[in-house]
Amino acid sequence: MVDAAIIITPPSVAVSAVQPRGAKPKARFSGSNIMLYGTLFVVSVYYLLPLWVMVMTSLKGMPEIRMGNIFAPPVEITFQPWVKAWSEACTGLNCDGLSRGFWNSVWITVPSVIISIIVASVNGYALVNWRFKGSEVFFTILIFGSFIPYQIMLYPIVILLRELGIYGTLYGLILVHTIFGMPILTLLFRNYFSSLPEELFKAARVDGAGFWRIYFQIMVPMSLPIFVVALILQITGIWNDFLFGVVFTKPETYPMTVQLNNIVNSVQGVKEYNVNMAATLLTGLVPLIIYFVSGKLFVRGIAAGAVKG
Amino acid sequence: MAGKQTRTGRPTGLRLFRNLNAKVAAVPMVLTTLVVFVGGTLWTVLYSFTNSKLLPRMQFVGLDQYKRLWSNDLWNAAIWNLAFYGVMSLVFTIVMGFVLAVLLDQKIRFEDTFRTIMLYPFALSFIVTGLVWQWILNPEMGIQEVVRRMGFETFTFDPLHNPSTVLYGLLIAGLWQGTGFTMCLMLAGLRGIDEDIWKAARVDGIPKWKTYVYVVIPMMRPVFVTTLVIVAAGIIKLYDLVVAQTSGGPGNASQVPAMYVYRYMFTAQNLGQGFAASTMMLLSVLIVLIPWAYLEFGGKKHG
Amino acid sequence: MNSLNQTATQAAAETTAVQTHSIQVKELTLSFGSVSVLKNMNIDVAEGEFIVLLGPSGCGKSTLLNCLAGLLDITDGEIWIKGKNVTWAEPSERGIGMVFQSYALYPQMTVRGNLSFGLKNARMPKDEIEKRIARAAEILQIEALLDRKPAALSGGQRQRVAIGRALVRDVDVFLFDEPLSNLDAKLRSELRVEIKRLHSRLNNTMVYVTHDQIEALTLADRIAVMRGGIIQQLAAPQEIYNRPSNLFVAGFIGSPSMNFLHGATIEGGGAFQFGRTRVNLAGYEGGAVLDRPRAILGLRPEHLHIQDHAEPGLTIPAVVEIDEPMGADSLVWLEAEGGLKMSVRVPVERRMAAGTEVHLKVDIPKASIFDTGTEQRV
Amino acid sequence: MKNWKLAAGLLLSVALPSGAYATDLEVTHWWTSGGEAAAVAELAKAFDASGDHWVDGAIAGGGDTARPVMIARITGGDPMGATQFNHGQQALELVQAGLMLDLTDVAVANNWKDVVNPISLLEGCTIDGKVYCAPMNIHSPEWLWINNKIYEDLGIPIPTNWTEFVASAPQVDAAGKIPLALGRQPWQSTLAFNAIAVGVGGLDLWKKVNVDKDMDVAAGPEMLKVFQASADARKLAVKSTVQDWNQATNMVITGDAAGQIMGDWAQGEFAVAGKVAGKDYTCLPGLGLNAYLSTGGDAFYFPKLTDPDKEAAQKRLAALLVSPEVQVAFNLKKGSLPIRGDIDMSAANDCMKKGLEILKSGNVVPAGDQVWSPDVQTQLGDMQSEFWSGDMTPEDAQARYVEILKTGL
Repeated sequence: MVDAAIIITPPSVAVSAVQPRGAKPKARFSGSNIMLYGTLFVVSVYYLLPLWVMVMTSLKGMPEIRMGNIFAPPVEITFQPWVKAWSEACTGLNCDGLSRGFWNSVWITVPSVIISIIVASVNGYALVNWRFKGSEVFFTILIFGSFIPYQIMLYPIVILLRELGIYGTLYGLILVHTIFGMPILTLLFRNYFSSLPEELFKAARVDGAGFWRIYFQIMVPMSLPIFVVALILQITGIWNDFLFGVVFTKPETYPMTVQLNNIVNSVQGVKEYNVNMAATLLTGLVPLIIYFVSGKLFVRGIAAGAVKG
Repeated sequence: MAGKQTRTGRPTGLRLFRNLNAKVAAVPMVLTTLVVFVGGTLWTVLYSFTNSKLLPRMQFVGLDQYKRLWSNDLWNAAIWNLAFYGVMSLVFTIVMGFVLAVLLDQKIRFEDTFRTIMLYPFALSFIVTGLVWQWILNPEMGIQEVVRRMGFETFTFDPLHNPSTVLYGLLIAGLWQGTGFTMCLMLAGLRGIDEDIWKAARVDGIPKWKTYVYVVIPMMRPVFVTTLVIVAAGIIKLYDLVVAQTSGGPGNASQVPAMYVYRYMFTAQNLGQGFAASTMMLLSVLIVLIPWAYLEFGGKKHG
Repeated sequence: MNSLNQTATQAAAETTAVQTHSIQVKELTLSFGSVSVLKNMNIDVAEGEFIVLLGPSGCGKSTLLNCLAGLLDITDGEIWIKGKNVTWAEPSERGIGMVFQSYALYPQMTVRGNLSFGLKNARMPKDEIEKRIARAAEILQIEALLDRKPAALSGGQRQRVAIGRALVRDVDVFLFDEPLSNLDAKLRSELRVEIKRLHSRLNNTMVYVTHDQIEALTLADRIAVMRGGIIQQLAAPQEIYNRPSNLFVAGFIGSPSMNFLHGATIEGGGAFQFGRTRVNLAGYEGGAVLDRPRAILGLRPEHLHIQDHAEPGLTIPAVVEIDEPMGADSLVWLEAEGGLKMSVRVPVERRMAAGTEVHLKVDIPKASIFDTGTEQRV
Repeated sequence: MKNWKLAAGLLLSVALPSGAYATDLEVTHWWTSGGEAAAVAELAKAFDASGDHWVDGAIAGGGDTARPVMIARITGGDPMGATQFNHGQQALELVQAGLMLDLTDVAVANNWKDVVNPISLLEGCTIDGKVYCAPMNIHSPEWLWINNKIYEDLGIPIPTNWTEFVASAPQVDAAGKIPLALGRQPWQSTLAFNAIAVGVGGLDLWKKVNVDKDMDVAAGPEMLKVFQASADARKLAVKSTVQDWNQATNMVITGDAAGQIMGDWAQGEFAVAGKVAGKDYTCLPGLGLNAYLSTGGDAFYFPKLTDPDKEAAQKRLAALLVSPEVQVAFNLKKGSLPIRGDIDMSAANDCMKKGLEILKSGNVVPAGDQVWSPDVQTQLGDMQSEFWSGDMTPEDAQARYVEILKTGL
């Protein structure tokens, strides 16, 4: 995952932010319009090509793959690769495909997403409205932390989890995702909360609301767009995670990405590209669906505050 | 709440307990920063001066690991590869992201559709990205073969198996995955610009492209800075994509520092060497971040 | 600086001597790191008094209000409200209500929800909440809006709800933080009157922050003029207008601002000399003028009168540049000796042609004299 | 669990706590290719049949991918029941740190000292007089695998050694086939180089460099010849772009490539594809030049667990892995050689028999894994990978080779 350090600022522009602002194009069939849509079309081909190849390949049989080209639609559609990828592909002795990994991924993703978002949003809120001595220092370190390559932290984390006695457990993995999601999400929430009018917070304090009441009754209801952005980022990020999944789980609890890697790399005889592509699509299905369904909310969430440095 | 009872006098000792809930809520963050980020980093730096092999152990060897690191061709190749990929990726991501955002900002039809098309790769992991592009760029079945079958027998397009082009092959995949997100940020930035600017430019008769170059881009400086930092941070971490697409090959032509770190820590069972390489990566992160932090937070205190 | 504060404290002590204190600020200091924002402040506010904190932006007036509300922790000093030391009390425990510039209504709650939020936090019984909301709604005439969300209200309505939120708390002290700044001119003057009416009806203590001197002059029992985290003068509006205690207050209050003539006092304080012009200071209402080599004579536009003949020692020669009719009266801009620009208020029917040479008669009893070095009124 | 009693009888020699059966043991390994998976299935079958339960923890992507995970889990305090490592230095520190189970009692009870052949394999498991691993098989990497059909189609004799193979390459190339299949992972480049070193350079050279660690010889003219031979070999493999070893093997099986330098495990792939040794393909140990093989192998290590039931099961598994039945079943499937000389391998095919013969004659040398640390191995891999994929001169390569070896002295 790319680090999605989106920096969100005032929602005041939210309403207009989804409207195009650029200069108006001229007449419908003008030269510049043809250029515009032509360019967009070519760009779209670049973006869609891999998806097309994945879907088409996953629907072909192996003989057809060897004979035909990868861009051609299947002559004879077969769902066998999907069936195999889902429930039959082998890694070592386990021949139950991705199906097991799917539920493992769900069990890992759901609590990790929820906990990491709660922790990070409370962090952001505390950083904006309840500053304490040194809070900015911690925040700065946190931001620096978001740029540290994970490999560097891997060994210390192994030691940390061992000392806590939660290595190899779901708790351990949730903790890891919470820790590594914290910098970006905290930044996200901090910037969003700081864009909310400070006077609202003051008014609530005069009204006698405390830390948690302000958080739950004032801040959270006003922060839907940023929660959506955080939710989408975390679900895709954690679902797609490979490194932590492979290091901090064991075979029974491998997430889908690890099983995908196992299936793709367990070549037995020839590489079964169709099964690999089906497995790849199956693994990417959850984040893909989320983007296709709520992509607009995501874009809106980012636009809801425009971006600042 | 901490401040329940009205206090009289100077509660110097009680100050610690004011806003207790806020402080309790910040405990996870404080622990994460201190224990994981600061502690973990210091630990890594400390052990980079040892000759730890499979397990960390305190046997200091001074700068030996660093000397070996910088005399290692693989490491030098990895640094050079990353620098090349990084510059190309930064330039292309930002230019493409901006141009696409501008295109989408022309009051076009089907904007949502185009936006979704450009953004969906961002939902896919680098592992998937690497695999599918490896497949498309595969000379026996991918683009090369398809073009050849169309009659261009000598057409050659096999970037992944040529040391001098493999980084472009990675770039094609990396840009595919990441530009959509950059486009989103840029689009948000474009739409944050006051519409009156456009009106003023039209009244003044300034051509569209000039308005973008001389007015809009300077106004979007913060967005560019943010994007730059995000992309740069991603580049330094570059790992999964390379592993999935080329495994660092052919030869060492697409090795990157993160791979070197992982390889020496675990495969070579030479933790000291891996930690030394990590420390160098960390240094490069600081080199990227400090100018940014200076730009961002330098001038405005208590603003 | 100390003398300044002393003056302020003394003035406060004089006017409030017989009344009970509602708010007392003692030696309040606030600093962020090495930057001190509020310096050694002392204010006593009487029960039922309407105090306006006035000053340019960045002077610390809103900061002071936030300290009173308990939204900022002070560095040193004490705050007492209604005879209780509330220096470290939570905002909600100080017996205050607060109205904000941006209204600060909770967007996701209805008007009713906004009004009841604080009361619910205080675990007040439901029927009591209802009663209070009904009363506040009646006073502010927002009964019809109770079930709307803030987004569906106009600016003026929002501000009423914001006031209502302070009102339902049934507290003795209201704090207003530039409550009218976001409204257009007409609404602003309407609501200004309404706040005044509210004050006379409820008769509770109000501390009101503004940078608008009209609001200050019309609303306040006393005005505290602030600059750089220091109270420059704390006194009744007329006192501030007529006898500004220093150059800053003199220049800040009044529109257009006071004319300042730079010169010297001579003859043991009997006259003021600037350039070749000499003005007798007989009748000046102030302290001992003495001989000061550098002094400033401050004259408000309405304290100068245009006449066509010179009276030595009483008039200043000047040439008319522009006249600005302003409806009720007219403002004449003139140039005096040494290129000094001066403004004079005249009846609107009196038109002055540019270039006319005139003489300005000085109303010395209304004038102010400042020492250039200390900037204090003498 | 039909074979419960039978299995129990089999394992009577191990001191067993009574009633501790049916224990789950998670076993991690990186055997995921077709032949390997079939071989693992034999192990699991035998273990399950003995009343316990084999929980398979295969990690795909080869040892370089799997080992970090295994080590992280052992050091992280969440060890598996048993794990594959190569003999030698890979697990040395884990043993020294006291994280591994001492198997000495199992070894003594089952008389491993007398049955394990060559004894160096057991020595690889022995640290300070205690046995810490159960050797599983013997691998020899110095084999050349040749597709017979290509040569039959070309009408030229099937090469009988590396020299002939190189000589025939132009004709193979002209026929549109790739002369040499080579997977592009560092360890495969190293393997090819070492095979050429043993084959072209000979036993003495190998021993002087790798066992005596004589750096003058490593930098000498004889070693340069090996590098020159490797430089010739890399030309034959230019068109081979696959990553995994078994993909390269598959090229030989399907006739896309004429030959591959790969270890004896390649045989498993030929077997899975239904190919017959001697008829469909030819195997040349020591590249057909020197009938010497360097032997390394896989072994199972057993991390220390707190549960005494699990520990007992670990010891049962260790004994089982070395038992004659399992050795036969496993190695026949995997194509590797068994670690005991006292068992009947008459079912072995042509290639395996060649290997067994060499083993019997004692023409073996220790493998790189055993004599060099993983650190050196990794550096060599990186260097060889660059050498085999680029245009580094043999002289440059040799200079760096020596430099790397020196870091391991």
